[in-house]
Amino acid sequence: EAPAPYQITPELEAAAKAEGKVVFYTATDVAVAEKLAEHFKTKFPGIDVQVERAGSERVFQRIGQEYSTSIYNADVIETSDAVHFEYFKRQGWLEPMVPQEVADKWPADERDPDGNFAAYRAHLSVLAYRTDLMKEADAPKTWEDLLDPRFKDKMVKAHPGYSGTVMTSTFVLSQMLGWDYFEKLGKQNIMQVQSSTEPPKKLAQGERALEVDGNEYNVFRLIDEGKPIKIVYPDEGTPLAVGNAAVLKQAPHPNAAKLFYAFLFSLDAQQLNSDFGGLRSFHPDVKEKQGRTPLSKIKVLHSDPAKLEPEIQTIKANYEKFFGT
Amino acid sequence: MTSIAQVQGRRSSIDLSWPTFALLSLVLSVLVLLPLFWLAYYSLRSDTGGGATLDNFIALVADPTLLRAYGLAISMALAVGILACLIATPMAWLVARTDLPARRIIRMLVTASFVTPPFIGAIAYEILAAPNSGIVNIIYRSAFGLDPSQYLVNIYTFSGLVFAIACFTFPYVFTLVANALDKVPSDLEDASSILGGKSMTTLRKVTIPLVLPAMLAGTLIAILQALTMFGSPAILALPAGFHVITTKIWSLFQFPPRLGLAAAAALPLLIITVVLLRAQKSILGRKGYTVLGGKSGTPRITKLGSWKWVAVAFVFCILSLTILLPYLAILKTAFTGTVGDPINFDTLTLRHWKFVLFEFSATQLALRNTFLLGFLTATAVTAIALVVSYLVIRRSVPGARYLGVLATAPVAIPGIVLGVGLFLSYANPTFQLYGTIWILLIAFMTIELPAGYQQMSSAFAGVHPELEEAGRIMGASRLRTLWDITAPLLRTSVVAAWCFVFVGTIRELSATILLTTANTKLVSVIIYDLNESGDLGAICVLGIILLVASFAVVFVANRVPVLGGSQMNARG
Amino acid sequence: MAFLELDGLTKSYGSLTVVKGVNLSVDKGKLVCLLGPSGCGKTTTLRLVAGFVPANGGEIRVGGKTVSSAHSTVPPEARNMSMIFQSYALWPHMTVYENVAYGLKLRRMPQAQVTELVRTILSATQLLALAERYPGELSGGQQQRVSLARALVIKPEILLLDEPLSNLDANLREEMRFEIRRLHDEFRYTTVYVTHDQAEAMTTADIIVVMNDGRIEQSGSPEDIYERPATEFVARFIGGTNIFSGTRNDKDTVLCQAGLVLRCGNGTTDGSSKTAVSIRHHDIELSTKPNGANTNTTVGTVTRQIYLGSHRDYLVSIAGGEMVRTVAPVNVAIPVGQEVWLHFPPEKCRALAQ
Amino acid sequence: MAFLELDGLTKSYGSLTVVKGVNLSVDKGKLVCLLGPSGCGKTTTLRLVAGFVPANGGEIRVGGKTVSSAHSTVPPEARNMSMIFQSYALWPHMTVYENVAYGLKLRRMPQAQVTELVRTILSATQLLALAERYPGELSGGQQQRVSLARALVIKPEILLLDEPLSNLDANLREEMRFEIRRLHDEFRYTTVYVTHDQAEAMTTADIIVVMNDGRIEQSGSPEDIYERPATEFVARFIGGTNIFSGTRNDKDTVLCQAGLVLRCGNGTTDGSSKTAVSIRHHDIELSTKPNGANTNTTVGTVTRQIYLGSHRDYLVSIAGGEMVRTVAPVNVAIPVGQEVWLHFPPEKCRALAQ
Ligand SMILES: Nc1ncnc2c1ncn2[C@@H]1O[C@H](COP(=O)(O)OP(=O)(O)OP(=O)(O)O)[C@@H](O)[C@H]1O
Ligand SMILES: Nc1ncnc2c1ncn2[C@@H]1O[C@H](COP(=O)(O)OP(=O)(O)OP(=O)(O)O)[C@@H](O)[C@H]1O
Ligand SMILES: [Mg+2]
Ligand SMILES: [Mg+2]
Repeated sequence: EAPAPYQITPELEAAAKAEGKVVFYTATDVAVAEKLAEHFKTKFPGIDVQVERAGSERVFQRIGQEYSTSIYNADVIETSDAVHFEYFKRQGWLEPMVPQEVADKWPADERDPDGNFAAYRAHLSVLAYRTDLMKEADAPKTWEDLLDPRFKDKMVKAHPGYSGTVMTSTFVLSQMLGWDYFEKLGKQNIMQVQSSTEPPKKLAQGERALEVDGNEYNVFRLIDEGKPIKIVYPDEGTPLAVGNAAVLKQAPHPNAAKLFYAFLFSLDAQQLNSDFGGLRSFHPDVKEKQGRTPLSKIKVLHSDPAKLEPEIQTIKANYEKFFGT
Repeated sequence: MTSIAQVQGRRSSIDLSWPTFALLSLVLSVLVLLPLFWLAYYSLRSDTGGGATLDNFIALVADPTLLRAYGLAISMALAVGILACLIATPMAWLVARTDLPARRIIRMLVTASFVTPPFIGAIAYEILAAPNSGIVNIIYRSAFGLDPSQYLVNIYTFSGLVFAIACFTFPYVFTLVANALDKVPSDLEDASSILGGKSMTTLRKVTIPLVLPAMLAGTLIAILQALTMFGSPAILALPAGFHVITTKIWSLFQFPPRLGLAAAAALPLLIITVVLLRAQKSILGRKGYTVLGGKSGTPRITKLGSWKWVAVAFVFCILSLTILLPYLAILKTAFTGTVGDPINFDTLTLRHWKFVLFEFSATQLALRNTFLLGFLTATAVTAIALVVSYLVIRRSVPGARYLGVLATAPVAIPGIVLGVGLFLSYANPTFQLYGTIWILLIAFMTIELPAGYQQMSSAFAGVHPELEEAGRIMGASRLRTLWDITAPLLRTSVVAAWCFVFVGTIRELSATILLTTANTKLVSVIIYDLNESGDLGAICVLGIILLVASFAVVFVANRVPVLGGSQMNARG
Repeated sequence: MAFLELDGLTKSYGSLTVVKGVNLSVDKGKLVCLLGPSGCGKTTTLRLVAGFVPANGGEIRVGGKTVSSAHSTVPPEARNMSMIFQSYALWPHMTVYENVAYGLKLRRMPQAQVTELVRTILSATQLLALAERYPGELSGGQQQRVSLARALVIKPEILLLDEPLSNLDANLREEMRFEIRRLHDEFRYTTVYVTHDQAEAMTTADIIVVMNDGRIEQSGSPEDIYERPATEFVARFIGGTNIFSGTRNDKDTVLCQAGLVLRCGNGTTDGSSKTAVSIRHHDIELSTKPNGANTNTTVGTVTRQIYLGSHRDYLVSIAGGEMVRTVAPVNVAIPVGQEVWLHFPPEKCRALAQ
Repeated sequence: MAFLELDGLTKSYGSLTVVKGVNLSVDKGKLVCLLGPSGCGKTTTLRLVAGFVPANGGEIRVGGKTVSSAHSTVPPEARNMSMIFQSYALWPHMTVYENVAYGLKLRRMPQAQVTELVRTILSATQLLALAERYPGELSGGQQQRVSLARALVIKPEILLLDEPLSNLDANLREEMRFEIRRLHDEFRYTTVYVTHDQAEAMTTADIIVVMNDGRIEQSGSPEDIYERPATEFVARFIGGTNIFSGTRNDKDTVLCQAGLVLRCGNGTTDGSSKTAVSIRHHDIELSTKPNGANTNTTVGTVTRQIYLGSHRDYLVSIAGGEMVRTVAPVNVAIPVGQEVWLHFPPEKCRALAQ
């Protein structure tokens, strides 16, 4: 049963200031995370935010290593892989707490019924292409289109072994389209990168013309910078990755953590995530930027982390079989 | 009797060699044997909980992806070794034994490419030779007006990977062969000429065979480096769609981690290393390579004549590939928006510098950690190597030989294997070292010990024991002699070894990647992290900082007068 | 009582015993030479005395005090000895002055006294002008002298020298031999000198100790060793001798090959019937005419004649194929191939146990 | 006509001229020794002959054909010479057999013939049993023999040796001297031998060439050089001599220090008034009684007497403080401090230009 919701009180702020610091392990793009930290610091001066950014799996691996050796560095954690939080919860590493904003505004299935974690962000794993390297007419419309020979040598893709987002999307797509789809996709000579933040950057560099998956928010940011990139939301649906956040039970700065955790779900932070980070938010008051397709207009493919977890080994094995890594 | 009084008047100091020996044996055993023990232990345990099992080893032979990773790693390593040898040998000969212009500068430049961490080199080559965005390919397409699907070179291939690694491992072969060529005395060659051997015959029959051990040793180092390298394959092999064994072991650490399999997968690397080291011995066999006899002339210099320009072109080409182009690419990327941008006033920006230096919160910590660890490791390893080689070379304690074996053993432990072993040893609750910089210090000390030991012991071999005995019979104790006589004589070697270890430490990635945490970030790891998220500009900025700082440290260490102002000689 | 005593001294490396129960007494102020072929254990004996290696058995006593035994070894730095090494072992990073002063500084002697003592010894060794040079800037002979000065300046009780001249060229070697002897006579340290050069030993030693295979073969004054070698090994090793093997005929005649009969004026007169006879090259009389005697004489052919300035070196092959080396004055020039008569004066023939 | 001729040979390194117009003729089959102090240009001359360094002036002719001149140099591999190096220069990665066979293989000789020739030379040098060893597994003397075998097997027209024995110990050096001479006599190559050891030169050479500072000081047979040195430098360098300086009195008497008058039986009889007189140690007559003569005689005191087995070495200080070294038979044992008379036989005193 979830604990009672809490608000940011002056006492909490004072206690947090006394601790002086909060350590945030995050899988969000480093620039966005650093921006968020800046914002927090202006809002609550005197509290330093140490941002530790790595891919979701690195964050997970690190926390696992640290906790198994009784090292307690992190206060607040966040990854884009929902499976992780099921695991943390099972291990009893999380400190249940519910910020008022979450209790009030969040849909029920986007937060843990026991209050251990809540969906801090969500993003789609999208198809996207360089408009200068590929005509709109030639661009793929569906997942099946990607098997067309004309896309051979042109695609870049992240790896489920290193990216929770891609793990999720591989899971839903394999359920929807079957593994033989990936087998065929594997023959298209795809450039393989690790994190789901990488394919958009490869597009920006012009190294490849089309990304098979990759974070929507990275693409948004590149479009904002003026890069000639366009997103495709395939007819079959676009996989959604939900990124949870939580406070650790052994947090070295418990009050700062509590404060920071509440801040993460504030409208300010969520709006910044959306505006600057291009992330999707479950906060109903967040306004999407002009020109972005609202979530409601997109067919979204949800996945169930509980079902995904036992499949991980199979997915990795199959993936390596078809893509070589 | 006055003389008796004199004898008694002297300080009679305790012989510290036994306690030192015991302490060092303990330290070295912990450094080397403990990780290996845990590696073996975990490899025999099931990942899914439960007791002893051979499943991990069965998986090792049954899992085709592991076998493929091994196959590719071995062929990559061999290819790198051969390529490095083919590039380095002629170049070493040209530099050491011909009247090629600017020979000193070329040697210095090659040393510079030795200081370049291979993963920076790999990233530089991504910038240069990625099939679409690579600068070389862009220039190629625009020069010939080709369409965007055409490219000249593709670094994301097996051969691309081999090339990128060879570019930054050939200095090992080069340095060893060039030094060996320096030492072949002219009269061995003169003896061949006077018996009727033409220049080329002499080169083929006498000179080259005499530097064969150096070639083999260098090639072997290149092979081992390639086999155990993590950074470059992680950057180049994954996009190319294959694993080598190090990246495969790395992937076994991803969620859900499979430690037992990782440990089992690491062991064959160890065995391969040992086999390679043995093979080298048996190839050399009974033949002698150390030159016998008394005073012999200086190396003789071949006049290149009209071949000079061909040689210059060859050397220039190699240096462009290994130094000029990568460094230019890194500089360009550090100062322009994105890789694809052309260079002009609009695209020039200090954005990446601003980001790295002021916005990216990990930078300062990582720089501090990196240099702190570099200093600590270099100092500790040099000190241990100094004392161990003293004990071994001077045979002052029976059994000292085994210390030498222990100090050399880590050569056979690839970085990633050591990373696994150290993680398993020290991440358990007894030590609680994980998450501190001490575990990294231990890792670096273990990795760098063989190089340091090798340098110090060859330096020791050059100090005649009678110099020390003369000190002792005059009335100085063993330690006093080491301090008054031996240490000053070894000064330049000590500095060289220190620099060598320092550079080796700050470029280390393979063990580091498994052992760093938030508070113990190193520059090499944040470069790797940034690469994961594709921030090439920031990487290049960090790369430049790392390089400049390394050069500065090496330069200063060699100029400080008390340390003896000598040139740094890479692995001798 | 002798000042330096080795008593049943034994040293083994693993299963190999290289010093086998050596007994030796050296009186204070004497110079003793250890002479012997390579590998006979000279250096090992010297290093035992210096304390660089521990003994496996026996004792070393200096002035009656045990410094080495199987149980304990006084370290070299506490022995108040000095040593001069074959390689000179000068410290290349110190000047001549610093090299020489090092031992004194270790003794915490006041600066002024150090300077004075060093100056004294440097002038005794004619090195004063070179005091500020580094060893690398000196010639071989000068380096050798620095090494002598360094060893002498600390006024050691015992001075040890391990083939100190073997790195010098012939002229310099001869000069330095006399120099060492002169300095010894001046300072009168008890000295142990290792060499494998007979001439060196003869020139410098009060007592020569001939070693063979870890044992002392004979010890005595240079004249003892040269003129009265006790064994064939010593006779051969000291050089300049011919050895004939034969069987004893009666008390003092030996029957050698091809009818040569040698009456021996000295040497072992008892013992087995197999006997060796030694006679020095320069004791043989060479002439182109027979001298009519029956014993101690033979005929041969000159097979090699070498002019050596002060004398000529002859190789004569005698009946039975044996070769005899002999020297003759420069004016006795006999061409190769000519027949010559050799006379072996009985008083110069020495019978040796075999 | 001489087989090997050096004609005004000159070699400079930068501004330093190290060989200064050397003229030398060597007949076929002769062994000539270049003798001289370190740095006098011996090695450079030899390397000029070998063709390793080009000449700056003059010519080298072999059998009348010019092989080196200021304008052109035939490369070493085309000269059909052999060389033995001070360091032996054996190839450590080849066995003894391979080392020796190398030169023959370069001549594309059939395998069978190579094997046979190598076997022949290896047995001549007593190396047959060691054919499969590597140089690192041989002793110094054996290495030296391999280097000899390797040089001889190709039957060179000219054999060059650069201090071939200087790395060996005294006993081995003496043995190898005779060995080299023996092999020379057997194979009769024209040989140029560089050394700075007088005894070595005396033992091996047909002709000795004494060099000093890039020039030939004197050349001639060993007897010429030893008994009739042309200059003080040669007399001193060959050794075993005393040199007195003085002024010429009349045609053949020289007035030396402290009233010593020496009549010289030979040497330079003309020239400046400052003259040196040389007399060999073993030519001086030593006695404890005055012999009554006025000239060529002096009195002195024994300051050192050393027993050397075959003779005694005396150092006598004469009036004026000069030291005279002389040798006497073993039986002439005069203690240090005693007064002695020295007689310098006029026929042994040689006046030298200074
Ligand atoms: N540290 C050692 N370990 C094993 N054997 C040794 C050691 N030192 C010397 N020996 C052996 O002991 C023997 C005697 O050696 P030592 O050096 O005393 O001979 P030496 O008489 O000085 O000879 P040389 O004239 O060649 O110097 C040799 O056979 C040598 O190989
Ligand atoms: N390559 C060179 N460059 C400059 N000077 C040289 C060179 N080779 C020799 N010399 C000089 O030439 C002089 C004669 O040298 P050389 O080697 O011929 O002497 P050497 O008579 O053989 O002496 P040693 O007995 O020491 O071998 C020396 O002063 C030497 O320093
Ligand atoms: Mg010895
Ligand atoms: Mg020379």
